[in-house]
Amino acid sequence: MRHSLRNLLSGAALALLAGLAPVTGASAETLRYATIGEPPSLDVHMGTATIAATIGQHMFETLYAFDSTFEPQPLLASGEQLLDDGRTIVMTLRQGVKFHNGKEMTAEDVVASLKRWGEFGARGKLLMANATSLEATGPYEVTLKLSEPNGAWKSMLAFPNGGPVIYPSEIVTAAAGEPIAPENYVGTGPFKFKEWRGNRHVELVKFDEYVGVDAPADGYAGARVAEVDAIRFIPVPDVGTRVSGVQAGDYDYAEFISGDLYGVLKDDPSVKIHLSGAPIFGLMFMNSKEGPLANNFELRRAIQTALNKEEALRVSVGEEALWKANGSFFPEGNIWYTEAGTEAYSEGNPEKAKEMAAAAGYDGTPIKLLVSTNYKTHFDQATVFTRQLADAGINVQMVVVDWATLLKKRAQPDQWDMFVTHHGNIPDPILLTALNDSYPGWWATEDKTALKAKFTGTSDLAARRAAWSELQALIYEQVPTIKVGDVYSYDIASPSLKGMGETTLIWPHFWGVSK
Amino acid sequence: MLKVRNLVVAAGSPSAELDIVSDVSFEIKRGEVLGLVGESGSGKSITSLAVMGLLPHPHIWVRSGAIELDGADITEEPPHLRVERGHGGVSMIFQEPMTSLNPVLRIGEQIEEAVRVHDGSTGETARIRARELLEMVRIPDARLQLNAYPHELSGGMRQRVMIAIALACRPQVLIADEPTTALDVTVQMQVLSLIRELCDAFDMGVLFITHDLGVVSELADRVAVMYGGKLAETGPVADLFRNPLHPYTGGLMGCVPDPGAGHRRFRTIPGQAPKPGEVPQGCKFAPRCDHVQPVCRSGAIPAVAAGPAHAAYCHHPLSRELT
Amino acid sequence: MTTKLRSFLSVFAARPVALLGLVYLVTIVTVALGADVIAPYAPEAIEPINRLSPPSWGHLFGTDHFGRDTFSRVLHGSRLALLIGVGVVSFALATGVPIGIVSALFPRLGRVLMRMVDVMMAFPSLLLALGLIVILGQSVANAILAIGVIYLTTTARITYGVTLRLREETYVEAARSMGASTVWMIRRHILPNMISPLLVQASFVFAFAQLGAASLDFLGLGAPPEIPSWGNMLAESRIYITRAPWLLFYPGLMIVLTAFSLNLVGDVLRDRLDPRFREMLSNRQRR
Amino acid sequence: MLAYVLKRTGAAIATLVAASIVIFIFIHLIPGDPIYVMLGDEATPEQVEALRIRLGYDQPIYVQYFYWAGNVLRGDLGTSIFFQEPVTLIIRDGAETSLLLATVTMVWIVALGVPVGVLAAIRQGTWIDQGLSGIAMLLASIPTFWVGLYLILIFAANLGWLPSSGYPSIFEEGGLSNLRYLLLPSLTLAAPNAALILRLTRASMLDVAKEDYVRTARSKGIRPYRVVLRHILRNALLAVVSAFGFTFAALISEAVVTETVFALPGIGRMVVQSILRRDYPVIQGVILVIVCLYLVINLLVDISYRYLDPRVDLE
Repeated sequence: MRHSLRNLLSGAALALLAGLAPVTGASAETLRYATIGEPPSLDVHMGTATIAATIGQHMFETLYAFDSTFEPQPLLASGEQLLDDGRTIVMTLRQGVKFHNGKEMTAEDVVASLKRWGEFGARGKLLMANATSLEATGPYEVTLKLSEPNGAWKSMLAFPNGGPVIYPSEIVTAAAGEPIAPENYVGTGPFKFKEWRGNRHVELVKFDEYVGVDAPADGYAGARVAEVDAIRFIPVPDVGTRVSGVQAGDYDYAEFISGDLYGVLKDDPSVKIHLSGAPIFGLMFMNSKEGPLANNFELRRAIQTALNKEEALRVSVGEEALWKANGSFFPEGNIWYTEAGTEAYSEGNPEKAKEMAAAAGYDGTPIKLLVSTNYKTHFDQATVFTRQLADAGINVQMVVVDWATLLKKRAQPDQWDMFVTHHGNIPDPILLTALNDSYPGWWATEDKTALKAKFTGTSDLAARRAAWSELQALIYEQVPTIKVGDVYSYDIASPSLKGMGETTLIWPHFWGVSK
Repeated sequence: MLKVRNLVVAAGSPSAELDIVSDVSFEIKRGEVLGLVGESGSGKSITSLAVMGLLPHPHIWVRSGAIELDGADITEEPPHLRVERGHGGVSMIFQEPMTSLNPVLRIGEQIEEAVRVHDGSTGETARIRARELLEMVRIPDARLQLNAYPHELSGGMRQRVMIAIALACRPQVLIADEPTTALDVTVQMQVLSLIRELCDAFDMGVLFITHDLGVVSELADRVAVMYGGKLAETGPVADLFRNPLHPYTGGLMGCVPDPGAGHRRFRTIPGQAPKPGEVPQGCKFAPRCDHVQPVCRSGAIPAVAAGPAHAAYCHHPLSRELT
Repeated sequence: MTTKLRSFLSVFAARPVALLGLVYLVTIVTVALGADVIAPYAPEAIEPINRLSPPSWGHLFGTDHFGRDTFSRVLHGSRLALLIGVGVVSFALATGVPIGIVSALFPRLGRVLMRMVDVMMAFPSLLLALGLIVILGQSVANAILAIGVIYLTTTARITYGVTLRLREETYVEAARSMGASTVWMIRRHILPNMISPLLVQASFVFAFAQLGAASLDFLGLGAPPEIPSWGNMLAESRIYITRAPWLLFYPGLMIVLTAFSLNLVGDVLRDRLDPRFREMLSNRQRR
Repeated sequence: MLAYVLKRTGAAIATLVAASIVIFIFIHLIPGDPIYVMLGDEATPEQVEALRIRLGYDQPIYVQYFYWAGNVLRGDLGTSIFFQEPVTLIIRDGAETSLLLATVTMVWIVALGVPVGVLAAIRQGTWIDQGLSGIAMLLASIPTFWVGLYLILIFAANLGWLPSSGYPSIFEEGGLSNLRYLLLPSLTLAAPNAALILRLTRASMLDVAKEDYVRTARSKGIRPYRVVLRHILRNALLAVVSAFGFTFAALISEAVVTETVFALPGIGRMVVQSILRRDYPVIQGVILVIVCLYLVINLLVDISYRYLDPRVDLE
């Protein structure tokens, strides 16, 4: 009797201790990833949100994937043949790949997915607009025919942001132009969808029947092995909270840490820094349709001349290791890197700008600069630019709105003259928003159209690079948009995570990672 | 029994204090009703609260003098200490029956609370005693009323409940501070006669505070008249009414409709009672007195006596029948 | 006038801390008026090389991530703090008082009006303010409006209660029976008696408006971010809490001191002017 | 009693209908368009139009209202545009955090505000009273997020005693120990509210202490602590209880700032984020629920007076 009482008491004490002990919440097998916000949808075809790509790549796979040198390698595909000068692409698929619902992936699924992507997807038209046919030419063979050769086809099929991930055919057919609902998040990746609880988390769990590529992991290519049982993506919008959360062990990984914390965090043993290998760059678009800037390239160049990008980058990013005042739209070392036109990139010369503006007939008309506070860097850069332009006698009025309002307003040409946004890393210049004639700003001069045709009309790399050089020079001449500079974001991780690379390529991935 | 000697009550802060009752002495014996009379602001209520040990500390306090009950000094003791030390012989009923009962507690609970403290009884015993007390103060359906809330009773009934609570404290002296002012005339008489009956039945002393000399003449055995925080005159009720010494007493009586006179004399005292702090030097009544002389305005006031128990503080008493 | 002022000040003499609060408020008003002269730098002057430098003789409160002088920005911020306070109080009084008086004097209309006030009170106040700002757009005027609406309801309720009581009071009844016009009654009897409770209410609304504005700023929906307000300074610098704690400390301190001083002064006024409204006020004050 | 509850419920429903119309109109006045947010950067005008028709946003606003109200009556608050999930589910998820946070905060408020207010009142005028009242006023003057940020800095980042942010459900792994995630947020939120309750309790105690019946109680010779507890506090709390109700209701929405600082998945932050995303159904649903909660609490407070104060007659 006494004995059992003692047992009971010690049991209760243990339970109490267990309850009070600072456990990290979930078991060691759940990896906790603190995200900056929530994805709008995880249907990768439809949106280009970074967060959707980050989460989505664990569930959904593309036919090709970039290796660590950004060269596309087969993933769901096993190889391809180019016929007819590159106008016909015959891709063979890996056999025995299972969807999360147990079904085997076949050419039918690939065709349905690529068709939906081509018709409704965020980035699909760039490739599929020129497609004359897309067919399953065998259970594991897909043939794509293009009217023109497209040198960027493989990069486009490998780029998972807004990219052609493969869903089961019945799901894509049913969804058509609407976003796929969470219960139909079925892919072929090493993790499968478990639940999405609004404001709380998205949880993926290990897919036991995953069939991967039989090759060492390299970048996004090669084998994808799920080492943890589950990954939880938890929205933590406050950066300070994300940092202290990793320091305290509440999260294993936290994305988008503010540049100003870099100096402190790089010496902090409780966190490990992962720099992004692919810079994001700020862009300030000009309205080519309406307003004082519409066709006044001289005034645009005056604005360009007034700006000192280094100041803007220093203020908005801070730590010098995290930014680079690079005028080229691609980082140095990238095959698309060129210095064409970049001498005008960051002159920061108010006197010269004043003269140029006067010569352009600028009469002090207020220039409306649309900017959102949802992105601190946007706002910081806009603040610096407004100040610099004021020094050059150019009257800029900031119109500060939230991001949703900005998206709506920028579609209306009479609402703005300039707006600030940013651009993610892309594998091919064709994906640059500025090259899209219908992107707000609506830059569609004859010069542009001619050069763009030259650029896309060939699959010869050297010819395409030359054309891109001219295009970049034209951007500095007609100034449809102004590049602010390269910003290298960084994430932090718990030092106990094993298997993470030193830098992330574009989006961090957690196959091959254990804790 | 209850003796108050040279009581001085001060108000304000220690740095700026002010005597609001000064040098008041009186005595109440068993079975005797002492009427304490004065206009509002004369210090009679403060005196009664001092006797009860209920002065609102720290704003008002007894500066000197003594209050003794059966020889024990209870001056500095609040009621709960008196109970603890066995001096709990004074209880009190207040002017406002409407607000003097706790609105959220049943009548029974409020009486039992007092019973428990003073009898040490609990539970059913306390409840029975509470019912007896209600019956004693002539409340019909006593058993039922125990469960009533104060707002369910009329003013007269509530004052009876207050008396029951006071009786529950088994008092030797009952202080009644203008207990009938707020009541209807008919109810007033019932309550007054109840108090007189209980005084006789329990052989209690009663300190009856009022501004109404008429009530005093009916009820009291002896009278003390206060003016400006001081005693003006004390004496047996018959002597005082027959032969008032202090001009103020005379004035008060002038305010009483005299049923004996052929015409209604209704004289008022000119002027107003002094506010504390504005009291004049010398006799405080001097500014309003018909008989005022220069000597009244300074120095100490002599006591004059017109019998063994009848005295006043005045330079120029109304009556020459002095001893 | 001087005797009135003296009696006003004498209230504070007994409460030295409240006197300090009053002195602080007078200082803030002076600073706000003279910010251009007193501030060593223009509040928007950027100096990226000197960003995030700690407090020094050159920059008393350090600099922010633009290299702007925090001291100068804090000084300029007092302008917006006062503007918001005065704006919110004026709005609440200008709308709440007429609604309250009219409701009390014309019971039929009053039932409808007070019902509407009830509906407004049922709305979560901060969310109501946020919603208004998103609808109207971000500007100082709209921030004032959004916070003012919250206190419109409390002011209307208080005015309603006071007017009802005054209306019952005999002298007002008497005035009415003598054929006095409603306007005369409002001007002669109701408004003068309303000053004390409204003055007290105003000082608290002023204080709570500071906190409300700071909350809106912090959520990024208050004063436009290019305006140096204390709340915006806090919102912008929260990520530097470890790196540059002074950025968070000084603007926060100013908010606390301002709200605290206003509360102290309001407390003294309340004790002095009308203890009856104590409960009413403390019951209804909500950010 | 029943008649009273029915009458009050009727009035509450009228308020709710009025509020729902106001909410609906307000929300549709918000500039910006959920469809742009949904479809992202590069949607074509045809896509936008198609989705607008599918969601019914092409209908006149009163048609949209009746459609929505009809669904609400059937217990269907609609589907989130952003999450593609029923609003009721989203609210249920957020409600756990919000209600628990409000409850824990309320415990702090009552546990700190009332006893300390009583202490200040019975020591009225002493340095204890002045000190406590001064601290209370200071706490009521500090912006909550400022307190929150410093609490995180001290207790989470520097000392590492408590989690800095987030809140896993108590129904998940960790169970009730997950409540520790709410410790700092609840303290942050409690500080100014406890200060208000403290001041109210103190003022109310002092008011009641002047009542005649307190003097009666003293005259009976009962002990001072009993006078305070049974006679003063009990009556003083009558004034405080209605403030408890208001405070609890206000905590749900006031928590927005605290939820943002501590990254808590509560309904307050849900509303703010939904406003930014123009997720109309979620905003409408959550605000409707909050208004409903406010009305229910109001009703409960009034009914509770029936039991607390015998003078109140509900008929």
